[in-house]
Amino acid sequence: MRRLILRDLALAVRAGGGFGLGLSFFLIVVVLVPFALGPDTSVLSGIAPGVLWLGALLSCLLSLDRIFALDYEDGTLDLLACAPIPLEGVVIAKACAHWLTTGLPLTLAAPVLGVLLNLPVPGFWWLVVSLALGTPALSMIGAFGAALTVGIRRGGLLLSLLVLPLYVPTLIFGAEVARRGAERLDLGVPLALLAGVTGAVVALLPFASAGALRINLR
Amino acid sequence: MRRLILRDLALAVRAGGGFGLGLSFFLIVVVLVPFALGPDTSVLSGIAPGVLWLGALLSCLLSLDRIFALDYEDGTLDLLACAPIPLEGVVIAKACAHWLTTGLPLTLAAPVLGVLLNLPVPGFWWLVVSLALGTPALSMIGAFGAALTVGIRRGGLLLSLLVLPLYVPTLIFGAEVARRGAERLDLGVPLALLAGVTGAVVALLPFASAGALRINLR
Amino acid sequence: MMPDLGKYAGTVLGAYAATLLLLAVLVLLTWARGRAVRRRLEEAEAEAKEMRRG
Amino acid sequence: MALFEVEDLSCARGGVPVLEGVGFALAPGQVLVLRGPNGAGKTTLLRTLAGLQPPLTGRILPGPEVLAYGGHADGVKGALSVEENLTFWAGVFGTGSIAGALEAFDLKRLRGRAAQNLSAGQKRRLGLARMLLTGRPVWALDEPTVSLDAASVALFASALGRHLEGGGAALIATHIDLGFPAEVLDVSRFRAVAAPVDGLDGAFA
Amino acid sequence: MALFEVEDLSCARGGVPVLEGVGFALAPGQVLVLRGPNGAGKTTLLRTLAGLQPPLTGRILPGPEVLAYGGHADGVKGALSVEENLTFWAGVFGTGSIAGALEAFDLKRLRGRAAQNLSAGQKRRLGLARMLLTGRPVWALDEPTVSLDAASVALFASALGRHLEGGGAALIATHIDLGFPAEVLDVSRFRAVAAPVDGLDGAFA
Amino acid sequence: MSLWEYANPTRFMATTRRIVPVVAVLSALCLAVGLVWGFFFTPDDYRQGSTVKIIYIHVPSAMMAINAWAMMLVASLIWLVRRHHVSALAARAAAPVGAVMTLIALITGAIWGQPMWGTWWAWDPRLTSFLILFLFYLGYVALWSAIEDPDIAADLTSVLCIVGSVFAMLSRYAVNFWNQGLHQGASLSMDREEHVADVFYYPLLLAIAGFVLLFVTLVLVRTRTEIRARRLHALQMRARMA
Ligand code: HEM
Ligand SMILES: Nc1ncnc2c1ncn2[C@@H]1O[C@H](COP(=O)(O)OP(=O)(O)OP(=O)(O)O)[C@@H](O)[C@H]1O
Ligand SMILES: Nc1ncnc2c1ncn2[C@@H]1O[C@H](COP(=O)(O)OP(=O)(O)OP(=O)(O)O)[C@@H](O)[C@H]1O
Ligand SMILES: [Mg+2]
Ligand SMILES: [Mg+2]
Repeated sequence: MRRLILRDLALAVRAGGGFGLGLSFFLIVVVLVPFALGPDTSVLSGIAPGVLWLGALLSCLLSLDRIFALDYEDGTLDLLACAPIPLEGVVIAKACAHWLTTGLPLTLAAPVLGVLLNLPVPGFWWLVVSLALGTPALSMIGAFGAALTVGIRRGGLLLSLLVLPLYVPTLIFGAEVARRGAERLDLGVPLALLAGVTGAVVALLPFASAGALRINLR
Repeated sequence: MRRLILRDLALAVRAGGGFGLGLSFFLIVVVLVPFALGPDTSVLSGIAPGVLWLGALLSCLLSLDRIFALDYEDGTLDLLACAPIPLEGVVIAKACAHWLTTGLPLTLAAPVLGVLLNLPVPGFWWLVVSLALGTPALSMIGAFGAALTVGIRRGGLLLSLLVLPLYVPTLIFGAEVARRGAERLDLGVPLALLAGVTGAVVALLPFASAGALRINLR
Repeated sequence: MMPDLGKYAGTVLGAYAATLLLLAVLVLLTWARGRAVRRRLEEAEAEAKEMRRG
Repeated sequence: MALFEVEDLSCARGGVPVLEGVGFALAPGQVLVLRGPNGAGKTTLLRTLAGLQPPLTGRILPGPEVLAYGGHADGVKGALSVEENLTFWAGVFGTGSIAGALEAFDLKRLRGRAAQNLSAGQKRRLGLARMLLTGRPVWALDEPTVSLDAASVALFASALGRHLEGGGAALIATHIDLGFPAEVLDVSRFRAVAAPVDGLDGAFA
Repeated sequence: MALFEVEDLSCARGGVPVLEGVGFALAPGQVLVLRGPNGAGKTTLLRTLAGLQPPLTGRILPGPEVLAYGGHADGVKGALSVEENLTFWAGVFGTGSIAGALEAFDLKRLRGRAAQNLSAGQKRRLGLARMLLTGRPVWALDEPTVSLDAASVALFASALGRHLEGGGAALIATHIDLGFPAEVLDVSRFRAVAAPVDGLDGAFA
Repeated sequence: MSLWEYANPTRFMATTRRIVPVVAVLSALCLAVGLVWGFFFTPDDYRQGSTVKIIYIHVPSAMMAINAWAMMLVASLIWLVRRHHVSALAARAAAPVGAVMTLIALITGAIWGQPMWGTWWAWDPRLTSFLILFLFYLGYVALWSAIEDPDIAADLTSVLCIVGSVFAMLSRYAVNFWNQGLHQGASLSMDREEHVADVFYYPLLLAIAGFVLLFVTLVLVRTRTEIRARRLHALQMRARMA
């Protein structure tokens, strides 16, 4: 599993599909928002936490189809399924690699982009915390969606359609934490719920995803 | 060319990748926005035009990689390049088919989703007008990006990255028209600019796209 | 016959019309697909029988 | 009088010259078979002749517009039926009816079947039937008989025969025996000399 | 004593039974060549044996975990070097060094080359070298010699020979001659009778 | 005789051939009587005026929207555990019907909201969670139609249905939580304790029965179609192999 993560990281770095693209997409979405909504800073700073969360979620979404599809197309997934490691492990490793190449950079970059949107200062810390807690769930749910659609050619749009409704709880709690953080409100409950959702997702979805993969490899 | 458009429409309908998915994605993005920004209707109605424009742009973006990639993979693009129709015509037909399956349904669906975001009533009409004027440019620019990235495996993310900056002028003018329309302000200038951008894009980009295709087919 | 719907006539009638329209579309689509599939299946059965004989 | 003529052609693939000094002429009714080991450059040559990539040097007369190219991939849309696929191409090339093409490759029975439900050989037949709809005199085919069984190869041979009788010509790249006699051009003869990369300019040759 | 045994196996592809009643046993040192026309079900059988799809009926002894599967696709990552590709698989299967595999398929000179810059034959050699790293006794190979030239086929034959001498066995699906004698199993013998789909239940068989 | 025998396609077809007309007629009857009664012969509510008549379509469709998903969940579980093809196909058949029911509930609710709340749409937890349910329906239907192999499609959609159900519940709580802190006027929330008077109650019951029977009819007919389509697919595959 460690090997699989390392290999995926190496592939992401070499192929240039990893860090850079997701981050740039995040940057562009955040930059586009003022163009779409108008440059009024007071409006922007009010919605900044939500916009950053949405942007992170969308850039996460766009890289999901790479999780399994490339390995499926070149036959690696078949070979991994025959290898002496459980498919659940493969799923976890893949989701982990996806998080390291997408969720983690997004989390680290979010405060910088927060400046662009006039995010109130106390919000920075909680934005990072909420993203750090929430993005693993995004990667894991995404891996589940990718496992469901791995056999479908150009299934990217379908994948988004399946995954986005599943993102709702994470998004609500995550954005709530970030928003309350920015407004210095009490945020213990949503933080606990966010952590709970992430924990449950990471604990249970690998099994469903491995099942979906097995079905798709038939 | 008419044949090519008809064929692409037939393919979109049969393969189920056309109308439905783009529209659903649009719906989901619009639904996710309040989750991220909070349910306060007065805030939402203020940013509704911009959000709808962004949502339309993103759902357009997600279907771009289908414009040429499927035809490239199964060799049809090679054959079309040898056929007695100019490659510029192929590009226009493809962009046209993309608009018919994406831009047009989005334009028609936008007012319905406007209801969800409490878009002020006078905004409905101008939202539709601005989308009707702007989405052809989105499809054409998207076809250009798709032509640039057609040879790249899973080039979806790169494509988004290339295309998004090109979308900025259209987005600015389009969202401005929709916003001013919603607020009953004067909108002659942005409307003229939006039409100008679309006209210029539709007139000039087919040549650039055909050039990019020729290079990619080598 | 028509009850007096007061100032909400548009609302109520709109709701009923939309519902009946959607239900009608659903029933029609169900029926049409059922018919199409049944016809295609009959064709396929005939073809299969012919193949077995010939 | 040659229907199609190539003089001193060189072509490159991925930036590296692959073939040099290729020259031949095709008379009406002539078939030329291109041979050579894997990677010799047959596909590259055919794509250059079809106008899909520019030659490095040399001349192609009268030009790519007399050529009908059929590559490794068939350009068949799985979601469309056999008939719809052929009608589309007939429309693009402005040649009328598809009945002859259906007939020639025994696709009549399959005309309503979605192309994705065809077996590999049937799909290949569909790809070859497309050649008849181009109405062009010179066929340039890359491995046309791959995955065809003997009966289908015979169908192809007779379709090709009629095309030649009608004054056409053909250029066929293949590793396997086509089942009929034809002139052979060994592509490896024209292999580009891997010129030593001299100085910095050499890298941009 | 059989290393690997299959009894009365049937397997399906895309919901349709393809093979029925397949049975054979592999002793250590034995090679069994699967033959049969296109679409006979060789790939389906190998995938079933490798545990990638469940059999409809029948038993596979001792189970998929003694099998090393090498399919049509090589599972090679173009962006990684030859050495990195092999090291990854050696790690997954927990078998130590890759030196032997590099040696056996003459990949030493290519070890630092990115796999996407390999020719088709070299890439195939890389895929076969992976088999040595699985450390499993039974190799199940699908068309291993496709796109290999004569010298590489000989390399494969000798690697296979050493594997057999070490008490291994192999199951090879191929259309072409492997260049060494081996027992043949004609898969088309087991072709599932296209049971007429009788009544509605038949549709779900 | 075990209930599972009806999972045999032939038996299912034979039984439902007789049942479908009966259920169809019954549902038409209940719907007609319930809706006509409700529409023509009930008084206006003192607060809501004539808009109260919308209740006869709004509430039944809202109930069916949820019940259809529950039925799909049960059918998916049966398929995954016992591999009865009919139940997988029944789940597939129910999805579009459920989606339309959800849509009807949403549309009638929105139309109703305009005079009652002064807005077509508010991000009220109940409305929001219905919107999310609609999204789940869309995804489920899209996944079914994207996969060619029918067994694989049945397996994958069943997995999606189960995981989706869990997430749908989770979303419900999330949405409830999300809107809690907001000063939403009390008039906006639907008071569950508010009793419906008897005059409205009986026609409502009839309408509900009508919607249930309509759902059953449609699902049975669509399941029959799916079974036939499945046989058609099998015949075509055999023909392709032969
Ligand atoms: C799009 C908007 C709406 C949606 C999705 C929606 C959804 C629902 C749901 C799920 C139920 C529960 C049905 C059940 O299981 O008993 C319900 C009941 C009901 N709704 Fe709505 N509703 C909407 C708008 C409205 C509006 C605007 C009104 C009127 C002011 C309204 C009035 C009622 C009433 C009176 C009930 C019955 C309450 C009961 O008996 O428990 N709804 N609606
Ligand atoms: N995309 C590419 N980039 C760089 N080199 C390439 C590329 N594609 C092919 N080549 C190289 O160009 C040369 C010619 O390839 P070509 O496909 O023309 O050979 P071919 O004779 O058609 O072979 P085959 O018999 O396998 O079809 C080969 O040596 C190959 O390695
Ligand atoms: N995805 C699929 N869906 C339905 N049927 C399939 C699918 N893939 C293959 N088949 C059918 O299953 C049968 C067995 O295919 P299989 O790939 O096992 O044949 P094979 O013996 O390996 O052929 P080849 O020599 O071409 O490799 C064929 O008749 C084929 O048409
Ligand atoms: Mg070639
Ligand atoms: Mg095979």
